[in-house]
This record gives sequence, structure tokens and C-alpha cells, in this order.
Amino acid sequence: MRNYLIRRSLELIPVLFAIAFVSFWLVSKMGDPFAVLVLNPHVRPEDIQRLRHIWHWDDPLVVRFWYWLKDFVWPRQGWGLSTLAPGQTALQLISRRIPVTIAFSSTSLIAAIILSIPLGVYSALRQYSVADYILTFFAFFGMSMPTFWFGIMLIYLFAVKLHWFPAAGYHRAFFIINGVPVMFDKAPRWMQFLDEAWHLTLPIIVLTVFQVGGWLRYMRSSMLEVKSMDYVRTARAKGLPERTVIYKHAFRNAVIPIITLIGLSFPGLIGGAMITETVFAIDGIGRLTYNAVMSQDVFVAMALIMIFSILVVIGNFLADIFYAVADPRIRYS
Amino acid sequence: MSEFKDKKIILEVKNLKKYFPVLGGVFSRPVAWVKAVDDVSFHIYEGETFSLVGESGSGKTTTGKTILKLHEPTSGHILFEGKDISNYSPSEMRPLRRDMQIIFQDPYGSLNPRLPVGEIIREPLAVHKIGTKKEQEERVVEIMKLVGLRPEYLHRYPHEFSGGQRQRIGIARAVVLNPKFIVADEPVSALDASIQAQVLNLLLELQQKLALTYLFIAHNLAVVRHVSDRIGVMYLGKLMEVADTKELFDNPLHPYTQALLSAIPIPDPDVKKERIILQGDIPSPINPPSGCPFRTRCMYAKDICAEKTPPLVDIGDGHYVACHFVKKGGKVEYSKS
Amino acid sequence: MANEDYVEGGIETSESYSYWRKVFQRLKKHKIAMVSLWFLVILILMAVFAGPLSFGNNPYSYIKSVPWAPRPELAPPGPGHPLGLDNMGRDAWSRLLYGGRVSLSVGFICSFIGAAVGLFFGLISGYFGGITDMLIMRFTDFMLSLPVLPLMVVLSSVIKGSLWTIIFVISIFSWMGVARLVRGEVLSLKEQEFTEAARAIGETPARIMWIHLMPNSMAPVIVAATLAISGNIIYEATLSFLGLGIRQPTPSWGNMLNGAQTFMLTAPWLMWWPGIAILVTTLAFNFLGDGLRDALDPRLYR
Amino acid sequence: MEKEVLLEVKDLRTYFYTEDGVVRAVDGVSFTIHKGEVLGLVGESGCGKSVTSLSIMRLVDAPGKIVGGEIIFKGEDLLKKSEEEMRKIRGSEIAMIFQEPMTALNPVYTIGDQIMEAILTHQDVNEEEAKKQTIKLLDLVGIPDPEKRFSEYPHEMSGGMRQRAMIAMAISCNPDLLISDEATTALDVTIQAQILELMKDLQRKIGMAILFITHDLALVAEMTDSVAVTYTGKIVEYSDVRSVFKNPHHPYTYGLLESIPSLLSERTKEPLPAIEGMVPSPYRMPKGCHFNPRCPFATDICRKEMPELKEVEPNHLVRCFHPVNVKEEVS
Repeated sequence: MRNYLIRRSLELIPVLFAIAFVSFWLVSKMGDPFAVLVLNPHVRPEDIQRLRHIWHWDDPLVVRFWYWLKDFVWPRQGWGLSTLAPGQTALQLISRRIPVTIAFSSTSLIAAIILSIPLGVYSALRQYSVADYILTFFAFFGMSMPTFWFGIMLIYLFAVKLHWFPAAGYHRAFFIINGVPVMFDKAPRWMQFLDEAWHLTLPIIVLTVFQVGGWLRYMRSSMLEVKSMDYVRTARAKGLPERTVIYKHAFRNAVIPIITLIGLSFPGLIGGAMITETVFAIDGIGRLTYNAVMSQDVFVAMALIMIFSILVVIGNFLADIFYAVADPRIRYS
Repeated sequence: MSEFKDKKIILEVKNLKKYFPVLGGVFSRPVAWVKAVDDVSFHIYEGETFSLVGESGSGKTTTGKTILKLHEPTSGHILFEGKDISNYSPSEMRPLRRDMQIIFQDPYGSLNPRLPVGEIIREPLAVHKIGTKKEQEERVVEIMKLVGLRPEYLHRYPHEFSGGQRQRIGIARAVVLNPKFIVADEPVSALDASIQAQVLNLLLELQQKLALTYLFIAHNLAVVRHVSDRIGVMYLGKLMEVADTKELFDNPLHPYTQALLSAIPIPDPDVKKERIILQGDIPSPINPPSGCPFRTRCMYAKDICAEKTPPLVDIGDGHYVACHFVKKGGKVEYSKS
Repeated sequence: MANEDYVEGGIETSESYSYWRKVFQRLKKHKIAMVSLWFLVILILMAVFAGPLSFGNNPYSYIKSVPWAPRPELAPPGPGHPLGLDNMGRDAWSRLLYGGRVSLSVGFICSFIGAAVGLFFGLISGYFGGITDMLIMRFTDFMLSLPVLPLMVVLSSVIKGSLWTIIFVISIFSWMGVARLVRGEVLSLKEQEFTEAARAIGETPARIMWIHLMPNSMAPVIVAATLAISGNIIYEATLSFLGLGIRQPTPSWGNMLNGAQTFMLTAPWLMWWPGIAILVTTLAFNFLGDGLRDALDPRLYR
Repeated sequence: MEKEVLLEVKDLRTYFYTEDGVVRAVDGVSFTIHKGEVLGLVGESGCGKSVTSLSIMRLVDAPGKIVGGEIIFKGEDLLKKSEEEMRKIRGSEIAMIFQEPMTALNPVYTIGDQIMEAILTHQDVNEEEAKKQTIKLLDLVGIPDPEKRFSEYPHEMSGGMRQRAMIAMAISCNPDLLISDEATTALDVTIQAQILELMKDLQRKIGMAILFITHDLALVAEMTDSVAVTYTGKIVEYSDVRSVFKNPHHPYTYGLLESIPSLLSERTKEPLPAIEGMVPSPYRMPKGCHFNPRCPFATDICRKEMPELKEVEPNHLVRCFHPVNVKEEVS
């Protein structure tokens, strides 16, 4: 187990390094971060030269990458300047926007796990029942639904037509408390929270549905497979109650492969979050990525891709550890 | 005593070793080696059936497959008709494959499920570009008849046949090139009792008709006794005893051979024989005992057994034993410790 | 031996059947997969015959005026224009048909490329093992740990352009699953003795891979490729929706929805149909893929 | 000496309803096991011997179904019991060991945990006591260092040790009947000898009856008191072990005994007297006696009618129109 952990951690380093380099190279191709300045009549060409020099933009790609990576790991220069939000560094911009993304995507991740695993087990135990068919259809629906369109549909139905939920944003600008307008930041914490939850309900539904279908199906087939294993028969032959047979012997084995699947689905989750934020106009890092790419905000885009990669890699790493903990065959190898 | 004494040696194996790496540690490097075959030497005379018997992990199958260069030997020499083939590359081996063939254990896994039977049997001819397609097809029909398959089933797929029939297909594929030497790797152990005899009979019949030499690999001693001229007993990658069939069964000298023979159940309720029940498990070939590999379960083991590996020595008349206490002329000096 | 009732050789049927015929027979029992299959056939035919089905309209041309609306832009459905006109005054029905061509092509081509590349890597990696395997698998894992959509967005903004650009961008990220699948399959096939038998006959690695390994690892590839079509259609739609995929004036289901949110109040019908088209198409591919899985792997379906 | 009857299986029928047709895996099987007796159920693959054992435990999974017969255990028909009553019998009064000790043990729980579970289910003891009992059992079945082995996982053990653990689990509640379904098939010869010795030993100590299912005739000769030979879901010959081996009457039993190479046989390198043909497909059974296409003695009646299981000599039942008689040759 210890060797395994050490090996997995060591493996992370080259992977992250490669991701960093590839994304750096790609994003650099997107454009010149200082190009916008050229159009500005108030900025002198010498200043642009100076800026280019400060950010090593006049150096070869590999050198520039090295400095950027150094800055990313040890952010003295704040990961570069944002052209999208003038006067801000990429680090400042991103760190302000990261909490909302984490809040709603982790909520939907947990919701998806809580829904898909029991429903998948239920579906498998009642194979070919009406409930199984309904769940199967629901799962396929979730798997096939284009996220962005689903988001638009929910907005149309629940925001535009029914007015139950807001159509955009993740909090209101101000509250009216006792007839007095109070800015969001100044409002009591519980009001902030309720308001955010209200705003994020639809996005969370979108992102949960996006994930739940595939896992439900996978859990179902995993459970079906395990149900016919020899050790399940042994458990019955021992005279254990059916509940123990299913939930102790079958379930534990069936859920192990799901852990890997969830770990591998992090890139999808990030993509889904990006689309959802864009559709619902939530100022998280997903929407920021889109805006940064569209406005050629090179430093911000680069940092974001790097952050996403780290998240994915950490997700995979955690899944591997959970897997090893859950399965003694791995644990001791 | 052996009528094979003046016969030509077709295959000779000298100090053959085959180690498989066990990967592990932080860098997935080999941290240990499975000593599947560990310094094995024997020879096979032309036209005989030489058998290797042993339990799982004894390396008998690995020996057979290494001889055919399906595994690269770690060290040692394999001489086929006098040529040392142990360092032959795959392309150098290719022409030799016409003379050396193999019959596999698993009648289900050894046939490509997506190819019709005719194609499976024709494949060797196609690979070696023997004859025109029409000639090849005629040869396939001929071989199918020889092994007792109806030629009408040419276009059927393996899954449409029963285990015994599939084994016949595997045998047809092995003999279609007219080989001289065949490794039969547990050819009947996956078959039902009533089918085993049919396949054994076919193997014996083909040996006579086609002048084949067999290296017969099996764990069932009763089967081995029925088909072999000479037998080698393997344990944990090493040969323990080699002798003529009759000699081995009448006069087993190695304690392991004795235990193995006594462990075989006899299909006769009246025969109640004194069992030698070996204690303990077969050790892992990753970490075999020092000295004699059998010493951990041997009731005669003494200190010397842990210190020195007993060599396989000829004690006379082609009877070889690897035990410190068996001397020339079959004199036995072991006693219970 | 000449007993009529006794069937020699374990042969149970009077005629031989190949694996694929048996698979198709099993698939036929899978009702929803068959419905999906027929639906997809019709859909493909509609995309192929988009021209004749367009009621004389053209997806690119501006309709100067319609009698039932003051302006052609965002005009609601009416005679000759069953789905109305879009914000540029173009016929939405013909755009939907031609857009289907684009979306389906992207789905099929990307999935094919992904399967082919994955098959190639998987076979090589699984068969040769060792350092080759390690390099390919590390690369595959690396590709799998990339944040796909953000990178696709970056990539398609770097190489702006045509249908083929989009196909390229999506294909880059669609081979890893197949490669891992095939590698796993090859590893277990290698354990089976027929691969060893092929080596014992003297077959070359290329022939072994072509004749023995590839046909036997095809089943999961076909399932994965079928399921991948729906994934790829969604990727294309998503990128086009974001304005980074298929560019105007070429129609695709995704770019027809670009800006749909803006016209949600004034012309909601514009966002219905492309979305429904994407949904039912991906649903059909998913059902078909699932049916194929059961037909190809009857173990799971007892 | 009449012993008390423990289990009586009467006309058991278990069919499998598959996509390709109905498979009569067990088709009218009847036998009796007395207290402390070892009955061998022997046959080739597909003769329904495993399904018989699962039927007794009522553990046949879909698409299989017990469609008829009685399984009278200690005077009560198991087929009439509720699932809950049946559950109480499984593992405590009837226990079972399977062929593959690797897959039959749950890979994610320790050996000790899995044995303890059986004890805790059927006996009114606390965990501490159950653990003590488990360690004692591990020791009894010859697992060295039982305290340490208690917390090991199945994959850390060898095949022989795993099978010992399975046996420990099976005997944990002192069952009256142990069903051993090919329990030594996956093991090496020397390990098989150990396990058989262990089973004999335990049988003597505990006094349980054993239903010993195997494909290996030699094992039957060694282990059992009486034998039922099955072919295509039916018993074709049934008697005490000596009678079956010394004086087989069914051509199938006779042929099988002749065809297996034995250490006692004098002829080697000669063709074995093999039974022709093969076990018919479960979907296409031959008309009449199922063995007729392979039988050298078959006549017209064999191709038309299925013979009954009849007593040809005292306590020796045979399902054949033309039973062979080899007694003269033998003695």
C-alpha cells in the first residue's frame, strides 16, 4: 500500500508537468496577451516592450514556460495580468470566482453519487420490473441530454414561464430588508446562503442529471454481475439473511468499480460546470474560461487550464486511493 | 534395459532456465523472479513419448512452451535435431515451426472463435505458403478425416463443437504440417472422462501413423503411465526424477515421486493403500526453498537438503534421481528424520 | 452410428451460423434498440435527402418576406416554413435538415477515427507489452486527465475554421477509451491459447493482430463507437453553441441554438427543434449501443 | 444394519428455461442418504450433478426452477418450507463446499470474518465467542497459525488453504449433511489427498453425512459408501460402492470404468476401450434411452423407450433394458 501510494504520487509529477506544457503551448497559440495594448493610443510602444520583457514574452517558448511555471507554483507575480479585467492579476480574478464553482459542482457531484448508487442497486435487484424500466429510461435520458439545452429548457420553464427560480446569476445584487435596500455583501449570512441556494438550484439539477445517468447504469450492471458470483451463492449457502447477502457481500464488491468511474468522470464534470455556468451566467471559473478564451485573455486561460488539470489529476488520485482501500487485493499488492 | 538407448535424440534440453519477473515497488521494476523452470536438462529420443508430470507451479508447461520458443529462455540450451535453437529469432524459428508443433490444454481457448474450422486447420499451411489454396483445402479435408472429424463441418465455427471435437480440431491444426515433434500440453485434462479415452487413442494412433515424437505434459499420472515411454517428474521448476515408465512406477526412488504416486486415487474400492500424505503447501516458485525444493515437505529431509541442491544423477539404466540420499545403483539411504 | 436422432459432433443446428448473424438475431429481440435503429436509418435518409425535403427552401438564403409576419426575421411557423424563420430570416426546417447532415457526419466520422486510432494503439500496446505498452498507456492516461471541454474550447479558438477542424478537435479526445478497452481485451485474449497457437504456427505479429486479435476485440469497440457517436454529437453541438464549432452560415444543430437564449421570449420555437433533434438522436445512439452490448455480450443478459 | 434416513430425494426435477429451449438438468432423480453415510454422485459435465446439490439447498437461480419432486430432510419436505425456514437450515443443518475456493470466498472480507458470520447467524453467541470458535475451526481443518490466518484475505492464501477455510465454514455449525460439489477438482493431487483425508477425518469425528459430488470415479471408490451414477440428468446406476465398481450393470458405468487409464491396468500404449460419441446436447436429447447412440448393446427398444430404474440384484438399481453382467469375468 505504501509503495503504491508513493508510486502514484510520483507519477503525478510528470503528468502535471506535461499537461502544463501542452496547455501553455496551446494557449500561447491563442494570441498575444499584449496585442490589445497596441490598439490603445495611451500606451507607448516602449511600455509594451517593457511589459513583454517583464512577462518574458520576448523569450523562447520553453523559457517563457519555465518562468510561468515558477510563477504558478510560487505566485509572486500572480500568474500574469488579466486583460479581461484590467488591473487585476489572473490569480486575483480566479480566486474570487473559484468558490461558487466548487460549491455547486461538488453539491451536484455528491447529489449524483447519492442518487445513482442506491437507484442503480434498486434497479438491479428489481431487474425487468416497471421501476427498473422507468429508471433505465431516466438514466438514458440523462446520458443523452445536451447539458446546455437542458439548462435553457429549465430556464424557459422554471424562470421565464413559472418564475420559480431566477434565470441567471448566483445571487441578487441587493436585498430589501424592512423596505431598505441592503447590498448582498452586507446582508446576514443565512440570507446570502438561501439566496445562493435558490439561484443555484437549477444549475445543480442540470449538472446532477448530467452525471447521474451513466453512473446509475453502471451501478446496475455491476450489481447484476456481482449478484451471480460464486461468493454470493456461498453467502446464501451459509444461511445468511438476504439483506446481508445483498448489502454486505454483493454491494461492497459491486460498488468498487464505480469508484474508478467517478474518479475518471472529473474532466466531464468540469466541462459540464463550464457549460452550466455559461448558460446560467454564473460568474465561476467555468464561465471565466469561456470568456477568457473568447477575449484572448491568455494568462487567465492558461492558469485556468492548469487548475482544471490539477483538479482532474487529484480526482483520479483520490479515486485510486479509495479503490485501494476498498479492495484488499490492491491494498496488499 | 531401455530400447531407446541406440536411438537418435531428437530434442535435447540443457540447463534450461525460464524466470518470469514479478513487478513491484515504487518503479514497477522486477522485484523478484518466478523461477518457473530452474536448470532443467533432459533429452527425448525420436519416436518416443516423453512425459513431464508435476503439480501446478512445477514448470512443466513452461518447459514445453519454452522449448517451442513461445517463451524466450532465460538461459540454457535447446537442441532440436542437433541445432541449438535457444537463440533463434522469431523469423529464424518460423521454418522450424513446420517440424515442432503444440496441442493445447483448453479446447475452448485454443481455437479462434471467429474463424471457421476449415480456416483454423488451413492457417498453418497458409502461413508457410504450402501449395495452392485448392491443395491446402484438400489437405484440410484429408486431415479432418484423419482425426475423426466430418469434412462437412469445414465451415462451422468452434462454438458449434463439443470439447472433444474441439480438441480434435486442435490436433488437426498441429499435425497438418506433418511435424516431427509435438508438445502435447495437458491435452485431455479439460475433457470429460468418457472423451479422454477417445482423444488419448487418437494421439496414440497418430503417433504410429505419422511417426511423431511427443513431449506429453500432464498432471494425471494414470494418463501419463498409459501413454509414455519415459517420464520426468517435476517439482518447483526442477526435475526430481526421470526414468522409463515401468521403472518409475515400479521403483520410484525420489520421496516426492513416491508421495505423488501414493496420492493418486485408484478406481477400485478394494484397494486401500497406505497413503503418504504430504504436509504443507507447495511453496511459491517466487521464493523456493534453498537447496532441494522438496525439503520443506519431505519426511526424510536432513540439514544437507537445505544447504545443497541435489543434482539429477544417472543411477543406472537411464534412471535419474535428484536426491542426496539416492546413490548409484538405486541404493537408498534416506531415513525418517 | 447412423442414428437419425443423434447429432454427432455437438452440432446442434442444421445450418452453420456465424457470430455476427447470431448477434443480429439477439439484437432483433431488443425492441428499443431496433426502434432506435430504424429511427436512425430514417434520420440518416432525411439528412441525405435534405434538398428534396426542404420544400424548395435553401438553408442559406434570406427569405425576403412572409405573409403572416411583419418581418421575416424570427417569423413564426407558417405555410412552407414549418419551423418558422430564424433571426437572419432563413428557413429553420431546411437548416434543421442540413444541420443534421453536419451533426451526424461529425458524430460518425469522429467516432470512426476515434475507434480506428484507439484500436491501433490498443492492439499494439496490448500485444507487445513492455515499454511500448507503458509509453502508450502513459500517453492515454495523460490524455484522459486533460480537462476536455476547456481544452477543446481553446483548441477550436486557436485553429478556427471548417467542419474538418471540428472533426479534428473532437477526434483528438475520442480514442482513449477504445484504446484502453482494446488493450484490456487483447491482454485477456493473449491469455487464451489460440494466440499462442498462432505463434506456434509461425504467424507474424501483424497477422496475429489482424486475424486473431482484432476480430475478437471488435465487440466492445463497436459498442463504444456507437455510444461515442452520441457523445461526439453533443460535443459538436456544445462547441457550436458556444460559437466555437461550426460557423455561420453553415447550419448545425448546435449553432442553430447559438443565441437561442436571446430569442427565448420572442421565438421559443427556434430553440425547440434543434434541441429535440440532438436529444432524440443521442438517445437513439445510446439505446442502440446498449442493445448492441447485450447482443454482443450475452453473459450479462441471462 | 438399517440406519436412520437423513435425506430422501424423490423424483427431483429441476429445469432451466433458457432462450433456446428447456434444459432438463435434473430429470427425476431419487436417492437416499442415511445418517453418517457418504453418497457419491458421479457423472460427466452437464449431467446435472451440481444442479442437484443446489436444488437440495434451494439455491437454483433463474432461469432454473425446481418443477417437481420431494426433498425430505429429517422427515420434512424442504420444498414446502418457507424461504425463512430454509435459510435457517442452510449452513447449520446442511452445509456446502464448492469447486472453486477462489471465487467461492468473498475477496473483500477476511477468512475469519466470513467463517464467523456463519457462526453468528446460526448460533446464539457473541462475537468474542464466535471468534474463538472460528480460530478453533481453522486449527481443526489444519490451517497453521490460525490466529494470524483469521485476518487474512482469500487472495493471500493458497488454493488448498482456501478450501480448508471453506470446509471450516461449512462445518462451523456441525451440519448433519455436507454437500461437497467437486471440492477437490481445482486442487493438485498431493493437496487433494490432504483435503480428502481431512474430510474423512472430520466425517468420522462429527458423524455427518456427505453428498460427495464429483466427475472422478477414482475419488468415489475411495470416499464413498454408495454411488449414484448420473447421465443427462438421470440416475443410471445406483448401489453400494463395491457393487458398482466390481459389478457394473449399466453399459455407461461399465464403459467408463473400462476407459479410464488406471494405475492398475497392465496394458499401456494400447488403445483404450473408449465410449464412442459424446454426451448429447441438452437441447437435443436422443429418443428413448439417452445413452443409446453411444451404447454398443442398443436395440430397437432402447431407441424408442426410456428404461426405468430397476433393481437387477438386491440394492442395485440400473436404468437399462440390457444390463451387462461382468461378475463372472471379475471373480
